[in-house]
Amino acid sequence: MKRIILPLIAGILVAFAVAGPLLVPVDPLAQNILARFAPVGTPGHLLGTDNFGRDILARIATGAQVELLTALASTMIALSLGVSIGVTAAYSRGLTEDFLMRGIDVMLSIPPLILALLVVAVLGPSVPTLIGVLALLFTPGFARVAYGQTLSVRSRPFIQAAIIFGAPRRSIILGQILPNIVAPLLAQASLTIASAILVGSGLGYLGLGIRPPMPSWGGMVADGQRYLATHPMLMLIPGLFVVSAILTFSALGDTLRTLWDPREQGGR
Amino acid sequence: MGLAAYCGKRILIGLAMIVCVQVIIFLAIQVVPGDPVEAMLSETAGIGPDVVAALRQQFGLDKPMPVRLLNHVIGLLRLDFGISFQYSQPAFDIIASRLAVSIELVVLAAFFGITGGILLGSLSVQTRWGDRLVSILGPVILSVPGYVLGSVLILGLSLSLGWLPAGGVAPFSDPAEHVRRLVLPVVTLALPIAATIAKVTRFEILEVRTQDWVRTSRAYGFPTRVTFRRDILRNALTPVLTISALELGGLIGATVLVEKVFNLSGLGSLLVSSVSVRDYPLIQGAVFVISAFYIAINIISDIMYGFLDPRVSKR
Amino acid sequence: MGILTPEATAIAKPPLLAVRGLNIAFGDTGIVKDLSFDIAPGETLAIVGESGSGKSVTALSLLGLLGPRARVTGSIAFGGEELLPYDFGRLTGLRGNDVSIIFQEPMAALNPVYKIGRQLGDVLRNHLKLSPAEARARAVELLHKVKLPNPEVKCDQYPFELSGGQLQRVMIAMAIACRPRLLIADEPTTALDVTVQARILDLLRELQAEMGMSILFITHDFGVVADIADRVLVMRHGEKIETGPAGDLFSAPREDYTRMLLSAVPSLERRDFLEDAPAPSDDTTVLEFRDVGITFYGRRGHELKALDGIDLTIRRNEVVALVGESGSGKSTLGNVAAGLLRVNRGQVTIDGRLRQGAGTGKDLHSPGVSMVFQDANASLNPRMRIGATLRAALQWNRRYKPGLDCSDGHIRHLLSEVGLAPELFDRFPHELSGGQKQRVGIARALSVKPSLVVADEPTSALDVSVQKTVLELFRKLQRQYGFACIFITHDLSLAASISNRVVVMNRGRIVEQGPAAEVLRNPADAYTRALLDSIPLPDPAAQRARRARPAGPGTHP
Amino acid sequence: QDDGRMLTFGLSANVGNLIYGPSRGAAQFIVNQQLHRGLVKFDENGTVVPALAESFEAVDTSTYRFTLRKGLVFHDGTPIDSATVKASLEYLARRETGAAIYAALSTLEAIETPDAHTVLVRLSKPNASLLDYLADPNAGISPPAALAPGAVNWIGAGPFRLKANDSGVSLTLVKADTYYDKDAVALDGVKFIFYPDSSARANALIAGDVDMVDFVGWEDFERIEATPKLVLDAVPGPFVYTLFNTGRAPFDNPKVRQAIAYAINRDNVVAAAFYGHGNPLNGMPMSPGNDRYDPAMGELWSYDPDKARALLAEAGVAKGMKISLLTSSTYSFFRDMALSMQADLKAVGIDAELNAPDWPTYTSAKNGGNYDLAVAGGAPSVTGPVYMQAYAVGAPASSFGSYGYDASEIVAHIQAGEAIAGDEEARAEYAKAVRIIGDQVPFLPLAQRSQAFAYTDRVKGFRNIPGFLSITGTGYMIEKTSIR
Ligand SMILES: Nc1ncnc2c1ncn2[C@@H]1O[C@H](COP(=O)(O)OP(=O)(O)OP(=O)(O)O)[C@@H](O)[C@H]1O
Ligand SMILES: Nc1ncnc2c1ncn2[C@@H]1O[C@H](COP(=O)(O)OP(=O)(O)OP(=O)(O)O)[C@@H](O)[C@H]1O
Ligand SMILES: [Mg+2]
Ligand SMILES: [Mg+2]
Repeated sequence: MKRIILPLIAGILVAFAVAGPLLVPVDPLAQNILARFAPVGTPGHLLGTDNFGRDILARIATGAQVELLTALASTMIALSLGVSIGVTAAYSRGLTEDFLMRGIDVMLSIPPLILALLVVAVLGPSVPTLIGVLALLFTPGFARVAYGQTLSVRSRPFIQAAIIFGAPRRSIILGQILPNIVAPLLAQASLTIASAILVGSGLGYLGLGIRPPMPSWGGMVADGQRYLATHPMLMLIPGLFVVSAILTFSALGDTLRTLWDPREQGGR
Repeated sequence: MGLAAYCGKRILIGLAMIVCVQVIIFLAIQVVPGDPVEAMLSETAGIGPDVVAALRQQFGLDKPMPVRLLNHVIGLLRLDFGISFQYSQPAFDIIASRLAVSIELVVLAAFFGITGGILLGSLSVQTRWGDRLVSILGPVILSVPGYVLGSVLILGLSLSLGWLPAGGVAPFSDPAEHVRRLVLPVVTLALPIAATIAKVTRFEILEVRTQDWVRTSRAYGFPTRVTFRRDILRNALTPVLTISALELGGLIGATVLVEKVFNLSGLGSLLVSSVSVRDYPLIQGAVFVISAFYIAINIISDIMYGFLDPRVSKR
Repeated sequence: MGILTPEATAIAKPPLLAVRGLNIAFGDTGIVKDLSFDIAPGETLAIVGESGSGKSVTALSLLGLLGPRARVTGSIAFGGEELLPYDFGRLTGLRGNDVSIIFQEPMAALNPVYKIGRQLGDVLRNHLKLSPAEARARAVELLHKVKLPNPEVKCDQYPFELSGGQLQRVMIAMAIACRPRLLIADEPTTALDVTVQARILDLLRELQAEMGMSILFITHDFGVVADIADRVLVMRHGEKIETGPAGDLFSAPREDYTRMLLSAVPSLERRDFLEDAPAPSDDTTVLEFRDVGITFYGRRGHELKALDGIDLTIRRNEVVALVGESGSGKSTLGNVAAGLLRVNRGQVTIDGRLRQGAGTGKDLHSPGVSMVFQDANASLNPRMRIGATLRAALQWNRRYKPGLDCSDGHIRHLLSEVGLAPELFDRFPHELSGGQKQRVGIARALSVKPSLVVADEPTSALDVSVQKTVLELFRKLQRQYGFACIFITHDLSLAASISNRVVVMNRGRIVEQGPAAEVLRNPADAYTRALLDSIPLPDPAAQRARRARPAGPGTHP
Repeated sequence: QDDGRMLTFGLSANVGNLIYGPSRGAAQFIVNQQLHRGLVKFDENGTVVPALAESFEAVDTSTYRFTLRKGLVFHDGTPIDSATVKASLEYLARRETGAAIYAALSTLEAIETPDAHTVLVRLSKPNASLLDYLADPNAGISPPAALAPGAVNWIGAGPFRLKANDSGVSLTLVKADTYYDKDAVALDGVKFIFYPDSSARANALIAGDVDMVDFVGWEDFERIEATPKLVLDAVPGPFVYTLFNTGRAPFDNPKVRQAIAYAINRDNVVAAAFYGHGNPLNGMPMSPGNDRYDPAMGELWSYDPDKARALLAEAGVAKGMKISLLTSSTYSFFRDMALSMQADLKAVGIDAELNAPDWPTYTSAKNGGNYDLAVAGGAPSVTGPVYMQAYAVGAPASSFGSYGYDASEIVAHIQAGEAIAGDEEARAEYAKAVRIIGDQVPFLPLAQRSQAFAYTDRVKGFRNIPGFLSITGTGYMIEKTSIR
C-alpha cells in the first residue's frame, strides 16, 4: 500500500510545485469578500475559499513552490554549513574544535525566536531571509551529527590508509570522510525539511515568514487555526498538504539512504 | 579527581558560554529595529520626541552602548538584569515567578514524552501494531504544529466533551485541579517528544539487538523478557537519554505556542511578549535562563552519560 | 583430554550428544547439509574447517540460537532427549545449565555496562535459587577456579577493565557456573595471543578433568586441535569431510581436503624457515630508528611507554618480522614508520631523509612507505569501488612520484599481478571475500612503488588456507620488487616462514633480534622462549609429549 | 463558589505593576478603574460625572473648579485632600511621567488649593475636554508614594482594593470599605485572570472558567452568541485608519490622498479584518454621547474607484505605481486590513507591497516616516472632536499622525472650538477643521471596529459603553455590576 500511496502523494506535490499555477489557472490573490468561507466542493472553488474569498486550491498550488523551495533551500544551506563546521571541527581537533563546537552550543542555547529576529533585522523580511533564518536554525543540528560521525569515521583504518598513501587533507575530507557520513546526514535532512515547513509558518507571527499575500502552506495553517472552531477546513486542507509533504520527504530520505548504501547498489 | 576536574572544566566553559550568549543578545538587540520607549508609548496620544527622550533617560537608554554593556555584564554577576521597562519590576523577580510554570510543564512533558517514547519504541520492535504505530503515527504527530494539536484537544476534550478544563493554572493548594489543568498542555508537548524518542529508541534497540552479549544472554537461558530489559533496553537507553536531554534542554524556551493556547504564563510567552515591546532587561533575563538551562542540561547529560556507560567515565 | 582414552569412552557409554542428518538453511540457502556426529560424555570433539564452513552455525543450532530465519531439521539428541523441533521453554532450562557456550570475542560477548560479578551472579541466579549475596560468593569462587587473579576486586570491575585473556576466563567461569554436561567453545582462543591461548587451553583441560564434562571445540587452528581434541570433525561448505580420533587424523588424513589444510599450517617443527631467502643483496638503509620512544598519557596522568629506546635498521630487500605478545608495541612501531604517529624521543630516518626528530616539520608521512593492514575490510573505503581506491592511491602519490601510471589499464594489470580478476575493478569491497580484499590491500601497497612496506598482521584475519596463498603471493612480490618490509605478527611460525630477520618485542622494547632460524631455534631471551613454548604443535603426539614435560625456561626442543 | 458575589474576569493582557500616569493598554485601564478613582468618571451613557470630586464647574474653558467629597481616604487609610490632588495632577503634567493625559495637562498653568476641599485648575490655553481627560482611567488620584517614575501604584481610592497578586497569572481584588460610594458596590470582589490569547479567553468563558471577558476576538462572536447563557455585548468601538507619508511623493499630493479615500472599499475592510463585525466609516468617527457630536463629520468620502482613478490620473500618477504599505504582523486585523486595501489599491492601479514587521519595528517605521502608506488603529481617550487633533498633526510631533504633515490650520480651528463654551458655536469651528480634513486627507479613517465584552447571563448591571469609551469608560461599570 505504502508503495502506491507515497509516490502518488509525492507526484501530486511535485506537480503542484512545478506547474501549480498552470494546473489551477485561478488567481490565488483574487479576493471576493462576498464569497468568503465557501465550503469544499463549491463550483469554481473545488476546495472552497478562505476568509478573503480567495480560492484555496489556487493558493495551495501557488504555495507549493514557495513552501518546497524554502524548505529545500534552507535544508541544503544548513546541511552544507553544518557539515563544513562539524567535519572541520572533528578533523582538526584542538582549539579549532573547541571553538567551533562551543560556538554551535552557543547557537543552540539561544532561543530560536531571538535568533530569527536578529537575522530579519539585519536582512529585512523576504523569502531569502526566511531561508537564511531557517538555515541558521538548523545548522547546529547538522554540525553535531557531522561532528559525531566524522569522529567515528576518522579513526577507521581506511582513513589511515589514505594518510599513508599521501592523500591531501582536502581529499581525505571530501573523498573519504564525507561519503561515509552521508547516511545519517540524509536522515537528519529529511527531519529538517519537515521542521522547516513547521517553523517557517511559526515565524509568520514575527512578520518574517513569506510576505503576504503570497500563499504558503504553513502560513495557511497558521491563519486557518483562527477559524478552527467555525471553519475547520481552512486549516485542515493546507494541514493535510503539510503532513503529506513531510511524510513524503521522510520516505524520500529513507530511500536515498538505501540507495546510497553500496550494499544496495548492483555490482557493476 | 578526574570527574571533579572534568565537571569543573565543563561548568567553567558553560559559564563562559552563558556570558557569550548574553553579549551576543545584547549586541543583537541594538541592531534590531524598534525602540522600547516608542513601542511603549505607541498608544498614548500627543507624544512627541521630548517625552520619548525623557523616558529614554529614565530607562538609562541614553548612555553610550559600551557603558550599558559593561553595566549589564557587571549586573549579571549578581543575577541582576535590571528593571523591566514594561512591568517596572526587577526582571529577575518576574522571571522567577514565571519559571515554576515553565519548569513544571517542561519536566512533566519531558518525563511523559521520554518514558512514553521509550515504551512505544520498545513495543515497536516487539509487536507488529507497535511498529505500525510508531512508523506511521510518529511522522504525522511530528508534522502537526503544537498550537494546532492544542487547539484540537481543547475543542474536542474541553469544549465539546467537557472532560478537562480549557487552560490556565490552578494553585498547588488544589492538587486535583492543578493536575487536571496540566493534562492537556503536557500531552500536547509530550506527544512530539514521544514520537521522536520512540523513533530513536527503536533504532537503538535494533542496533543493540545484534550485539554479541544479547546472544550470550539467550545462550545462558535468560528468559526473553529478562534479556530484553537487561541486555537490550538498558544498553539502548544510553544514547536515548542523551538525545532526550537535548530535547529537554531546548524545550524550556520552545513552549510559547502551547502556553498561548492553554493560557499558561511561562517563560516562553514572557520572552515573546518582552520581545514584542523590546523590554531589554526582560529579554536578557529570559534568554539567560533559557540558555543556562540548556547548557546545564547538556553538562548534566554528559556527566550522566559517564555513569550510564562505564566505558566513558572510567577511562 | 579426558581421563579415559577416547576409544574407550566412545564404546563404553551412550553418547551425550547425538546429531543425525542435521540440515540448516537460511531462507533458500542451505548452510549445513546432512551432518551427523556424536559426543561421548567427557570427550572433546573438535570441529575444524575454513571460515564459513558452517562450524558456528552448527554449534548455535544445538541450543536453538539461530533466530527465526533459520530452518533446522534432522535430529539433535542431548542425553537421549530429542531437541528438534525446538521447544523454547525447554531450551531455556537447558541453556547455560546443562549446555554452556563460550564465544570467540569475550569482550563483545559480555554486556559492557554491568560489572563482572553481577553478570556471573545473574547467570547463577537464573538457574539456581540463590540470594544476591550467595550468588556473589559463588561468583568469586568460580573466578578463583578459573584462576583469575584478585577475584574479589575483579568482581567489581567492568568488562572493559579486563584484558582479553582475563575476560575469556570470566566467560569460562560463566560457562561452568552450573556445571554443564556439555561445553561448546566456539573459537575461544582465536582472539587471544599465543601465551594467553596456552593458559586458557590448560585451564579448559583441567576443568574438564575435574567436572567430567564433554567439550565441543570449534577452531581452525590445527595446533589447538592437536592440543585439546580427542576426536576431530573436518567440515567444508557445511558438510562433513571426515571424522576420526585426533591422532589418526594428523598422522594419516584420509581426504585430500584435510591434507591440504594440514599442509597450509606453518610449522616451526617442520623447519619451515626461509632458509633459501637470499641475504639482502643491497646495503642501502631504508629505515633507521634511533633511540625512538613514545609515551601515551592516559587519564589521571597514567603513563604508558609504548615504545622505549628502539634502535632498528632495515635495509633494502630485507623482511623483518616483528613479533611479541599483544600490547608489546608492534603496531605502534609500524605506525611510526608509516608516519601515523609522532615520536616523543629519538629520530626516524626513511630513505635517507630525517622524518622525525629535532628540526623536522609537521608532515610525518613519507612517500616511500606504504602499508598493508590487518583488517583488509576496514582499510578499504566501503563506498569506493576497488578501481577507484587503487587510482586514488596512485594519484595522491603522483605528487611525489610523477612517473606513476594512473590509467585503468595499469590498475587492471596491478589486480592481475596479485592474482585478481580484472573484473573486480568495478566492485565494492563488500562484494569481495576476505582473501580478495587483502590482495587488493597488497596491490595498493605495491602500486606506489614503495621502498618500505609495513604489514601489520596482514593475514591474521584470514583462515589458514587463504592465509597461505596470500603469504605466498606476498613473498613472491617482495622478491620481485625488492622492497624492505616490516612484517608484524604474533605467530612465530609465520614469522619464521617469511622473514630474513626476527625482532622480538616486549613492553615497548626490543628484547632480541637476529636471523629467523637462529632466534627461533636458539632463543637467547627468556621471553622469546616463553613465547615459543606457548605455540601448540600441530601434532597431537608431539604436543602431548611437550605438555608432559615440566614447564619452565628452556623447555623448547 | 465563595458566596457567589465574586466576579471572575478573563482579562485580555497581563497586567504587571501598575505605574501612575502612563497608558499600558485596555486591560490595565480596567484594573486601574477598580483600584483608583479620579476627580471625575464616565457613567453608562459616556457622560462625565463627579467621582472623588463631589461637584465640578467650568469657570471658563481654561479654568475648572472641583469640590472634593468629605472624608476621602485611600485604601490604606491615608486621607485625600486638595494638596493630594494637586500633587497628583502636577505629577501627570510632567513630561518625564509620559502620562496618558499629558497632552491635556501640558498646558497646565497652575493648580490652586484655596482650602482642603477645593481644587482650581488653570490652563494656559482653553480646553473644553479637560474633564474627559480627567475621567481617563490613568488619571486616578494617587498617593504621594506613587508619584515617582517606576513606583508601584496598587493603593488607590477606587471601589476595590488589591488582595492578592499572582504575578503573570491573576489579580484578586476585594471590595474596599474606604470607597466613598461603597454601598452602591454589589460585588464582593473581582478576580482578574489574564488570558492574552483571544481564543483561549473565549474558550475559558465557554468552558465556564470565567464569568466575563473583555475584547472578544471577532472570529469568536458567533461561537459565543451560539452558546446558551452567554451574552455578547458588542458596540462600535475604536477605529482603524490609514496614514500617508506626506513627506515624499506621491502622498505629498492631497489629490492622491483623496484618491485613496475613494479607492478603499470599507465594507471589505470590515469583512476581512473584523469578520464583518464593525462599521465602515466615510468620515470622522465620533461618540454620539458627546455634547459636540455632529453627524455631518461622518460624511466626507465614499467608496468610488472610478473617482479614485480619475483623481490619480489628474495627479499624474502612472498606472502600476509601486508603494510600500506598512502594517504589523502582531495584530492579525492589521494585516488583514492591509491585505484588503492591497486588493482595492490594485484595482485603481497602485501596486502596494506589504511590510508587516512586529509591533515595535512597525512603531519605529511609522514614527520615522519609513513607509508610503500605513495602517493604524486609534482609540481616543476623549470623546469630543478635539480627539482629531492628535491624528491630524503629523509625526514626529504627534505619533498618531501622518509623517511630515503640517496641520496648523486644522489645529487652529480645533483649538478655537475648544475655546468656545457654547456647543453650537464650537461645532461651527470643528466643521471648518473637518472640511479641511476632507480636502487634505491628513489621515483616513476606514472602519470602526466592534468592541465586545462577553459574560454569562448571571452578570447583571454591566453595559459596554459605545464609542471610544468602550475602551476607556466601560471599566467604570464593574462597580455597578452584580452577579447572581
Ligand atoms: N543468520 C544468518 N543468516 C544467513 N546466513 C548466515 C547466518 N549465519 C551464518 N550464515 C552463513 O552461514 C555460513 C556458515 O557460517 P558460520 O558462521 O557457521 O561459519 P564458520 O565456519 O563458523 O566460519 P568462521 O570460521 O569464519 O567463524 C556462512 O556462509 C554465513 O554467511
Ligand atoms: N593512541 C594510544 N593511546 C594510548 N595508548 C595506546 C595508544 N595506542 C596504543 N596504545 C597502547 O600502547 C601499547 C602498545 O600498543 P600496540 O598496538 O603497539 O600493541 P601491539 O603489539 O600491536 O598489540 P596487538 O598484538 O594486540 O596488536 C598498548 O598497551 C596499547 O594499549
Ligand atoms: Mg565461526
Ligand atoms: Mg597491533
